[in-house]
Amino acid sequence: MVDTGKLVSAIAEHPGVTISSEYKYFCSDPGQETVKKAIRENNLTGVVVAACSPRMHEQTFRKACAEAGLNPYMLELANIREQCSWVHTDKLQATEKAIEITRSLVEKVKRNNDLQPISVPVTRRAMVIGGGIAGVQAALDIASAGREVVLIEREPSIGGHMAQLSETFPTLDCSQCILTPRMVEAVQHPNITVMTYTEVEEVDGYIGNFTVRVRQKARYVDMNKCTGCGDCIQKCPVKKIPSEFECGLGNRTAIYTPFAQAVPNVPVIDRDRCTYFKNGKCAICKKTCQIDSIDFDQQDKIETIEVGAIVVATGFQVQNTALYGEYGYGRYKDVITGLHFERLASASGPTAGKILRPSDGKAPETVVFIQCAGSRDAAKGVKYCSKICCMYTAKHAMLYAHKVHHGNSQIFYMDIRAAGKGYDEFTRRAIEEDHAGYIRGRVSKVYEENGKLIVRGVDTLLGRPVEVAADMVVLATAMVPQPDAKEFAKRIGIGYDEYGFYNEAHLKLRPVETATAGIYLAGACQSPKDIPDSVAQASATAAKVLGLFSKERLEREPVVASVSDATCAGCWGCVVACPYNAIDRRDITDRSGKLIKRVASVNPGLCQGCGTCVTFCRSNSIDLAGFTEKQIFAEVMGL
Amino acid sequence: MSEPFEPKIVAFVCTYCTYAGADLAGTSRIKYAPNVRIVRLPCTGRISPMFILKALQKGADGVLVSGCHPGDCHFAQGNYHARRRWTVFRSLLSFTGIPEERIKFSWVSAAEGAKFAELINDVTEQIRDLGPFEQYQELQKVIETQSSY
Amino acid sequence: MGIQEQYRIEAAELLSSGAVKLVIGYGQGSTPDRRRPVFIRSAEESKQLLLDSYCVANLSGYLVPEGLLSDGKSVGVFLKPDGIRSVNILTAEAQVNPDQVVIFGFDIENGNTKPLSGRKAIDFAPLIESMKSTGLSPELQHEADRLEQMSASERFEYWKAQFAKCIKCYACRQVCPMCYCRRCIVDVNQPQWVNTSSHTLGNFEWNIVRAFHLAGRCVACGGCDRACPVNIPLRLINHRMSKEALDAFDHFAGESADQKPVLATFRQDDPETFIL
Amino acid sequence: MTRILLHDRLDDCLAAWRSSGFRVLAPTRRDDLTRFDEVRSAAEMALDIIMPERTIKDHFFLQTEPMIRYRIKKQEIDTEEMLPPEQKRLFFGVRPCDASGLAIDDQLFGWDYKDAYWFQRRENSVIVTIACTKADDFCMCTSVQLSPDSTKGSDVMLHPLKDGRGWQVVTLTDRGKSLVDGIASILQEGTAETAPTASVPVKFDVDKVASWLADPASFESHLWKEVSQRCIGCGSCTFLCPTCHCFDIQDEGDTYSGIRRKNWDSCSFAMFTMHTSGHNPRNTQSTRWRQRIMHKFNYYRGKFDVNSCSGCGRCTRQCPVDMGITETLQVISNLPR
Repeated sequence: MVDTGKLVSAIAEHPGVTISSEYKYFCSDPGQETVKKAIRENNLTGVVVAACSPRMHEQTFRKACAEAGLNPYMLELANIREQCSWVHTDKLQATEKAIEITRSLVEKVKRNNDLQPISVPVTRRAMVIGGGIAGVQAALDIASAGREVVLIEREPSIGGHMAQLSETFPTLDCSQCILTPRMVEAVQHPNITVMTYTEVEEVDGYIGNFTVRVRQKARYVDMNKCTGCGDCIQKCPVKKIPSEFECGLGNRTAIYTPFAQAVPNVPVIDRDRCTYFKNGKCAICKKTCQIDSIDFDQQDKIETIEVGAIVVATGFQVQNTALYGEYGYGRYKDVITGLHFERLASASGPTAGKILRPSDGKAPETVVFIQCAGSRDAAKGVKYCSKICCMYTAKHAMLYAHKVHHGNSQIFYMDIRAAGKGYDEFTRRAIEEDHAGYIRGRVSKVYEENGKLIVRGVDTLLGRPVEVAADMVVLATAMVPQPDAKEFAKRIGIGYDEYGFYNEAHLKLRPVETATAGIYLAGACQSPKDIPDSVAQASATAAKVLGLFSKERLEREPVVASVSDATCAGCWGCVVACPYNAIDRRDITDRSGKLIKRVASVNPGLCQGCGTCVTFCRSNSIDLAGFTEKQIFAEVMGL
Repeated sequence: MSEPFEPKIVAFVCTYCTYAGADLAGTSRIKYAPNVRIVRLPCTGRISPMFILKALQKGADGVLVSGCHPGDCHFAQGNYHARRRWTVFRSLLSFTGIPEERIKFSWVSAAEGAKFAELINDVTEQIRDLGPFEQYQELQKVIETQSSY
Repeated sequence: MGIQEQYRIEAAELLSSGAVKLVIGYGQGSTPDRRRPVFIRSAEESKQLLLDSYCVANLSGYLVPEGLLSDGKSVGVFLKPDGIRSVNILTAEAQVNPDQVVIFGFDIENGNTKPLSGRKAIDFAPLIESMKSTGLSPELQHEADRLEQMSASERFEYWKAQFAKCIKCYACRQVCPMCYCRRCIVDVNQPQWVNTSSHTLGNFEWNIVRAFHLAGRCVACGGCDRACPVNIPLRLINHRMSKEALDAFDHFAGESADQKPVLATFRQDDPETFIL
Repeated sequence: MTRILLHDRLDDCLAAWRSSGFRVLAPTRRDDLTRFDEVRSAAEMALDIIMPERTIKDHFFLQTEPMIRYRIKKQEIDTEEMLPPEQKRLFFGVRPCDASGLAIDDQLFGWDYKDAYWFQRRENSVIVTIACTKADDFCMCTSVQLSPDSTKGSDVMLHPLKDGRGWQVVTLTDRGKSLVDGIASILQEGTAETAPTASVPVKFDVDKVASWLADPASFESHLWKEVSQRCIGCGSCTFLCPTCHCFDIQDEGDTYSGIRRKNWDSCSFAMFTMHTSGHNPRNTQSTRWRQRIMHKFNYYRGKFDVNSCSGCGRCTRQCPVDMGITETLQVISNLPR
């Protein structure tokens, strides 16, 4: 549809054009040779190939330019095929359009600059933040491929939520049985440094070159000496502290390990509860310890660690059930959350795996499970589905049936979402083999009457109200971000959604990367996930990290922004606008070190080249290589 | 008989979505009006209001700005920033009498080749109906006169 | 004691104690009803300070020149609520350190001046919050409504006539506290985005760019409008931009010192009524 | 015996002048601005104002003047010179200060070469001035050795009559004489008492100012900083000045063609003296203000023996921060000897 002869002669007449010629397939080897020859023979300073889309052959011709000694970025492609000859029917108009497009790109290419790929060194050591199953998996995968990993966990032990679980769906294998070997493997791995009871304070730098400041909180127990004998824990006189790990269903001492299989198996002293720290007396633990590993003078330790990549695997928390006044949580001891139920069902739990009521220690005859307690409820601030509750509620009903044989379980649900390998079969089993009663509908109220918990709801399938007199009510509470998720995201420089779940760079195509190059996501910090999903994502993340670590230097397209120091007004609008936190403030000082001004400064390691900052800048002090203001102006003026 | 008016339209598009959508229209051989000239940018976030003004100065009868759908930006946020700027800039142009109908904004994804073709046809027809943007082009002519105001 | 006398005394005290190095206020102008900016550096000079209903200029722009605040010393400044909002924006945009700005707040109501209590911009937060709903003066509102009701082509002719008058003296820019850029986009010549010639086309471009750069930042002090030697009703355009920022993004310029720039932020659910 | 033009015959004059090929411009109030613009009837004129906000300089030294049209070809550039149209113009109701401004700028534009744009327009224009009977606080013609009825730069001077019926007509140049002769039948012969001219107090001693400025020590005086403290660096004083004449040359166009233009520029702008290197010899507003005063009352005077100021007072009248030349010159004038 394009009269190429006419195009060639029109372009030949364009100001500044040295040679204008035609070839059937420029992208073929002989075609590329023609381009290279033209560059060499005419000492060309720019090339416009009027052919197909740059999305197709930009790299081909850039390579050809480079081989002919021309900077590869001195090339533009005029798209006269996909966007012209293939889509128009009038030859005259199509030709005119082709001429205009080509001219305008000749004007652009005249203003192109020699660009060099950006190359940054890569510190081939990763930091994994969060020692739950996702963090442990990512750390093991990276370490097993031969790279160093620093695994940071803020609790005294790694393990995360998975360590609290009884059995796992859909196989009903014991959670700790499959988790603890991995925890041990991590702590013993020669390439992994596990730092527990440690928090990340600050992240500086950019992909390949992060500096992370961490605070290792004082444990008051010498990690190097302690053998984990547990004598101190036995002797500690402060025994009635509700255990966090047991969700308050059991107690712990002031010097404690969160759970028996803790890794590392070194206790910490709860400074706020310890009698010695309160009044300087007691110190029984110190006296008990035969190897003198108790050190009351220990201080927090600040360390800075250089890493090239960061995996964020900070997990989730269970929604604050106080939001559910109508279900009586907090008022009735026997209204508990799913996580409580896990502890009751766990062989290592406070009841040694027996399902007993917290109020009187009796086995409940009837248990009501309420699904979507919080999830899919905009009024409670959680519009999303927590994804795991349908499955674990079915599991709970099964475990209950297995442990209390005559027990009756009733499950209020909105939908049963059991998509996953073996998941639907699992819920069917709960119904068909373990006789879980599923009632489709919401519960409006739970109240106590004659020693029973009356669960009043509605069965929407039958269209009638239902009342169940239960001995125990289990709420499948929503999975929500960690309480400090947003604050933490700001500290390390990644984005988060309205809830506080961390944003991936692209929901579909870059699901494990964040918008900040070099920081990756694994597990439920990104969105509610079950164990298989968390582990899969952790391994995917490890693959990304290992990809980054495959070379000593990272090379990137030089399409990045830069700031004109002389004209920058220092309003920091660009800093706010940048989706990648790639813009920093930089001091300009005179020879004596006196501050002259502060200007914005783009970190080419972080900049992804979107150009949002350029458009924001009122004084026109930022520009984007490859799409500079001059180039685009010329392109428009050349149309 | 006079020639039918062929509007001149300049489009500023992002390379990841709309430009790719236009390529898809091409590879699918969907035919559309030849009146639009595309300027390719990395992201809608890079599209400055100045571009629109310069296109008008160059004699465009209409301008089209297009990028990825909200949530689909390759650069995560560029189109959200762009949308705010467009909202403000569009109302500014409208207030100064530059008709809203001449400055079009759209979301076209890399998969929407057909939408792209349809969009170009619709925009071309709408601008054709509006006729040449003589009011603005007149300003360009006045530049050349030597008389004082 | 009137507010003028009260502020003279306070200015003198702050200057003699060294709490501020300078007080920027209003003094007698070249005719009885003119007030001009004055720069008071000693207690004795504070007698020159006047405060009455002629004191309408927004003096916050004088805080910005390079070097004024770089010694860390404080400066006193007479400000109406619009000026206090400017200080908030200048703070948000890192152009001033609010700790160095001591505010002599006042407002004019029915031709009378009244003091506003507070010293730092943050003290006036409730007042500024309450201004969010205040609009244009009746006359300007009438003119704005008239313009909105015009057809696009009538509006174009209106602004063409107005912009044709523009001589590109940049008084609008220079008087504006928000126009602190060391180099304005109109002075960028590689490339020349805005035609510097003051023909109507170049004037259109300049005035559009100016208004765009003030979107969500203009505090409606009216300085540009008063400064314009050829009487272009710039306030109308600025107001249109402010209205857009408020209606579409709930952004009231200068509401607080930690406000983010309206065009550097977004919400995923920002309104979009016009995108095809 | 003198000749008198009655107000109610002004329309007849206009018709006569227009039919003899003149484009007649007079003070108007249009689009909320007073300025010289083409008029077709006396009713369109705003003759009751002290002076229009804008000067007649605008019509001789255009705020943006096309000079050359160029077309860029493959190898060469075609150019075509653009000159003002040959159009006879009559400016009616000019104030003596504005007319004087033209005469002052004639010196500059005719100095080392004749500026074609200026002089072609000057030669095609007749200036009919009306002596001032009112002045405001900003008028200062008498301070710069001019007066409310100075004839400098005018071709015809009209003195308002005391009874307010019209003007006494005085021709000053051949051009003015031929203009008046063309409307002889419309004029009355007779005598009538003219209204007293406005009283404009002398505000400073311009000779004293000039000698202070000429003293090299004054260049570094602390005074400059003090008087310019509130200057915001806009160009309104220069652009409203009947004598300011600085310009910039700009090429404007697209890839293929464009126009080289002469645009007003202002010594108040920070960009005015900005070097490509980024260095700016006048990098503060006080140095720019000093330049403006020095230029008008020292350099220009030294070169052409006339102040580059005709005392219209617009620089102060329209200054956004109530500054202006008058105040600075008063400060200088009041310095102890």
